[in-house]
Amino acid sequence: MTASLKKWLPIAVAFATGVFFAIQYYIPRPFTDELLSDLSVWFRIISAFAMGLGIISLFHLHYYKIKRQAPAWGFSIVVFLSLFGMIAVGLWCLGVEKNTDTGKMTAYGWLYKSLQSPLQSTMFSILAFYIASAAFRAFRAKTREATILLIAALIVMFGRAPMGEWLWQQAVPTFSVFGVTLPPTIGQLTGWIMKVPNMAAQGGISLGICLGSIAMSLKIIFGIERAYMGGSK
Amino acid sequence: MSSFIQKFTGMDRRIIYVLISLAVIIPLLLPLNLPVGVTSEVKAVYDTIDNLPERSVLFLAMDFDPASRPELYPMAEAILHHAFRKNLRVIGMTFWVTGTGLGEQVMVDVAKEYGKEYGKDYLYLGWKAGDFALVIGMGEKGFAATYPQDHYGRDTANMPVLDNVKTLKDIGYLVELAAGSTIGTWYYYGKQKYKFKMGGGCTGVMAASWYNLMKIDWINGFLGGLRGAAEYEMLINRKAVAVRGMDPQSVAHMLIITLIVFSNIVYFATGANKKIGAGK
Amino acid sequence: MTFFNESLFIFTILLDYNLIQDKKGQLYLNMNQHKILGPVIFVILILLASFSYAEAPATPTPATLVLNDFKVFDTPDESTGSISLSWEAVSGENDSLSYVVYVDKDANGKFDCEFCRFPATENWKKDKKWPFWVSGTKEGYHYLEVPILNVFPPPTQPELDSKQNELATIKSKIRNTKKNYKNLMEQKELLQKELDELKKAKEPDFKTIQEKEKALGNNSKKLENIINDPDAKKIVDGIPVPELTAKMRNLAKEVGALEAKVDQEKAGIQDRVYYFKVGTFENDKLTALTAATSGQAKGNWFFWAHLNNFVLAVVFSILVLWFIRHAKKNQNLFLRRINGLDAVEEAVGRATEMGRPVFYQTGIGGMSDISTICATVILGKIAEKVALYDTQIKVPHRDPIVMTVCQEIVKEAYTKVGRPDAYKEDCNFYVTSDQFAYTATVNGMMMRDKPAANFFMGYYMAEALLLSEAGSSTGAIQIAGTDSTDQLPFFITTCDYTLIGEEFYAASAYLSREPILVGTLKAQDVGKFFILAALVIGTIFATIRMPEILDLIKDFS
Amino acid sequence: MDTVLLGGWIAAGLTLFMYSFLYKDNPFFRFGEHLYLGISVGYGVVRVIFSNFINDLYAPLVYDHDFILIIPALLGLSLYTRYFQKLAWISRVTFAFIVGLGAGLNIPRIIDGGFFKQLEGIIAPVLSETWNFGFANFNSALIIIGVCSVLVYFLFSVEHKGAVNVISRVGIYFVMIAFGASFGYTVMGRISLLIGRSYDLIEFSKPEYYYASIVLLVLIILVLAFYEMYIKKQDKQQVTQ
Repeated sequence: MTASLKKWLPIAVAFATGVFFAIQYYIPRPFTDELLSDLSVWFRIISAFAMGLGIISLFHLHYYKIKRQAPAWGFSIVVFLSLFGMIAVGLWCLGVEKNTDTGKMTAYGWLYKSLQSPLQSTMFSILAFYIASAAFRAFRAKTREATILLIAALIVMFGRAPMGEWLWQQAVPTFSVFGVTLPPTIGQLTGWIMKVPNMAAQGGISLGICLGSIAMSLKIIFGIERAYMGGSK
Repeated sequence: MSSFIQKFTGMDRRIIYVLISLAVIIPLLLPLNLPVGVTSEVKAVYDTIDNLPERSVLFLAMDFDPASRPELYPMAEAILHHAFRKNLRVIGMTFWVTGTGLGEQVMVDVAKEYGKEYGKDYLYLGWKAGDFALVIGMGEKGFAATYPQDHYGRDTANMPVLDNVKTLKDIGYLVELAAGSTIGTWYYYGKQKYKFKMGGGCTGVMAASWYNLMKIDWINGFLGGLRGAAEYEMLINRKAVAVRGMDPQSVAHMLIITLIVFSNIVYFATGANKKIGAGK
Repeated sequence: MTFFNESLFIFTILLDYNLIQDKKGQLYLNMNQHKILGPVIFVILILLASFSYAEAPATPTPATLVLNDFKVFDTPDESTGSISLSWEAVSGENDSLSYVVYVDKDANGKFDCEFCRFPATENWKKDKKWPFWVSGTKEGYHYLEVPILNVFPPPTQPELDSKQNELATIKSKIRNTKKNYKNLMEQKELLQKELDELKKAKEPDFKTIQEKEKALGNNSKKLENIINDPDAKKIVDGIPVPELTAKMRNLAKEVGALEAKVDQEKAGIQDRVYYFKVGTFENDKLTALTAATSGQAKGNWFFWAHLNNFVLAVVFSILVLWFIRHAKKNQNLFLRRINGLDAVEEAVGRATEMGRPVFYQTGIGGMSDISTICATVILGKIAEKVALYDTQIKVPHRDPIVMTVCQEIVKEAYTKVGRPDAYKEDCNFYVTSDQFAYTATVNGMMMRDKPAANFFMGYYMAEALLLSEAGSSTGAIQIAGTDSTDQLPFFITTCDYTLIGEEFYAASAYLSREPILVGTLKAQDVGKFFILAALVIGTIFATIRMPEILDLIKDFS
Repeated sequence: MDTVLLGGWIAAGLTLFMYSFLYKDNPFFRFGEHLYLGISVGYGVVRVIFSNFINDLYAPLVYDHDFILIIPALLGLSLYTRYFQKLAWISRVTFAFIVGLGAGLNIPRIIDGGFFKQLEGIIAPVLSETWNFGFANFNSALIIIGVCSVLVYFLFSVEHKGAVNVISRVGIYFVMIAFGASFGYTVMGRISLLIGRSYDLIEFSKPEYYYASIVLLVLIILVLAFYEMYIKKQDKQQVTQ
């Protein structure tokens, strides 16, 4: 009895919630919309509880590093110090980042702003270096596909940079056929690539994704795909 | 010779990193002032704002965080300049808690320049938990009901900035500056139902797919990346951070293009393609 | 009147280029493009309008108005009590004519409640975004929606509103007073300090001082308000205020009762029959009036404009179920090769040879995102291979719920291949929810652990290139699969194999070769044929200018 | 030391720490990385406590007696049953709820917002009203051809040979153009980020910050150089041993 309950209850729950919230879209009743917005609160509460699991996992990992004195365990202490320091300061400031009357930042807000912001933006900006090195390595005309990739990338890069536009204007003479100026500017060419072939491929890929994602959703609702519950059988 | 080529094609990434940083920093210190052309999608946003009647409301959703600040902050700045010049009312808010301060900063800074009064000419709602439910709330019940208090904890109910503008249905234009997927929230829960006009701005990486959004009429135009911001700055004739950023952009682009072209020339000149060509 | 119409017609022919058809098929004059012609036409139109204005005879009593196809009906696709009116436009309408709509609860009532008045050029049915199966004929019909609750608001509503406000005030008092007080005190101190400094200066800036003093005055007024209120004072001092809480509870009860009452009233208002009369106004005089026509609002249970969506969902569900049934019978369905997935074996094998771990990432999404679910399913398949080859797998996470699910999945995978003893709980571990802190940590780990293989599955944002480029610099075999079209170019350039969009969704079926999963792939293929057909047929109808047919594949939300 | 100055030095320092990763993994980066990890988790915990637990759960429960919120609280708590072997299955109910919800919400919204919206954007007349074939028509025809061929590429149950192979090849070419173009388009955005950081670093190298960036840069380079020598020495010793 319990064995079958264990097996069927999750599947039944997935089916019921899935069908209900799919159908909700077709019911023009305000209470269903309200239900949806209430549910976002539910979600936040569940994820709040889940945060504990994350903390346990993190704690576990770094605690053992320190305990076993694994290589570079000192950095795990940095994690604990900054973690507990931040929590302590946050609690002390009652989770407020800024005093709304004075406009002054609290210690919690200050820590966040002066530590997290530069770290975050710097990590993000490393992309500038990586995109260059990825382009350098990957854009070789090895195959026909790679050549097409390379040419499209070169044209768009050229067209996006103001200097590219300017150079094109200087270097390429224009002439007029039936009142149409030819050749198009590099900016126009870039725009065309973005709006036509790019659009076509994006559209095709997106339609495929839509199909895949609907099929996946159906598989979940019908209980065909239940690997996410661990016991798939 | 062949050792040079090998060295070049297998060049240490770190050399590229150094070149890129030089390509950015040198033009920043010694500007070249290259011209910037304006694209139609940016012009569409500009025109919509430009044609709004005086005192109508521009709703500015600033859904970005410090990490995407370099691209989106100049957009917010440029759009606000334009809006305040046109004497529009502006309501700002954000879905990204980490961007709360940025949104406030840009609104207050630009408003100060034009002597605009808080509560009368502009309003900052700040961040609030609730995600799409907030959009539904603003569409159904209105701004004052969804945000009884603004970012500073002041009551929004009787603010003159909200005169005749109760819900999302009454706004003149909504501009969504997004570093993530919040445009979907605005569209599905907002525009689809309340039929306001929407435009936007996004990071460079998202721009490619935003062309698509424009085509399917989610937005009527958008600013793509720093370039979009620079174009907007050109349109409002106020050259600032974004336009200045175009010089290093050009140089870095040209550097990357040169590297790619050169590596391909080397690749073919040495017949490396024939050796590897048998592979995939 | 006819003269006016004819002249407009001639104008339309003359200015063919200026008349633009917008998406909804509505014609309008493109005044923007012709800065001179626009005003000229406008002036002429005004003149013509004023001619007809002068010609209109004054009628003392309204004549009976007979509108073609005048209908009063429940507004479709909503359930808040709204009634719709539609009628065919009277021939020869122009902007000197306006319509007026009266509503009454009684067929023989006075009809003195004017709902709205609008010029005959406004409120068209075709402006309403409706598919043809909801709207019927659209062209040339006026349309008006009457939200009954706006016309006859429930009598108890104001009382409810005021009680709700009161309740909100008390709630905010209980919850926020302490915080407000603290903030105000801080502000007071700050202002005081600033003032002192300003006054100390050699040349005091009197304007600023005045401002600061004013702010200080406001501040102390607010503080006084708090201190003078005994309840607030108690809250500030941390003394419990049971009276206030009790008051709040009572209020909450009252509000609840009132809400029920308002709901009841609303139901009463919405459910009854209403009568409408439409009149025409010319020269600010009521010229004609229809007979009273009745209508009643219904609470609808189906969104008819979403019918196409619903049909598609049902058809696709049936398709999927059918192919699954079919697949059970016919086990050998053909599947084309997907290179990236054939390489999984190679990647895991290499990791075993080199004695290095396999890194697997599930992307940025939460557990309710379909791509994350898909990524966790693929993880199960790869973990089986890892368990078989006796390699190590590491799965860093950004979402604790996804982590928990993945722990179950990996555990199950080890059990399935008969090696539950080799499973380590901490192979799935939480890093942080912050996008770039996660990236920094994982990049650091890649540099140190030098994984032999990296898998990037699920939805990614800017971190995609950061992770995959760092991974490629350590020389790992990299396989990516994502449905985020924005990031695909970066995976393509930095990874050895990339599953593009739908290939990523097909991965679990491909790897497991389970007939029922493969069956759904077949259903997806049939779906693609449907799309291809829709594209071709849609294009044909678009080309022969029959856009109504395209309603069938349009979004009407 | 005032907070602005301190903030400037910290920001400049951390920025350079993180950039040092581009050279190689090193103690500076590792310090920054671990600090960032701790700070971000700590920040998240505090946010969760105040906004999720207190605002969403505690306050409505205690002040408004909104007892329905006990259900998500129980669902949340049930996640912890996985630490007890016998009860572990209960957590699956929560997973099922979350996953089912996602799947259910997904279907109709994807059909309207993805499927229909895409089709709407793709389908356009391939001849003008006067039956001419203009540039705009050429573009819309090209888009339709592109979309169809990409879809053919994604066919899984049909062998890619003959006509199907040719069409799917065309599809792949479209995809490659799109990826190349998107890549090229993105470069600008990424460089912008670096420009943003550079502005800050330039700002922090001004006299009012006591040349923070420059001082720190030199320091970091020096320390890294010594560190490198130290490591090399150690390696040599290991080899000789």
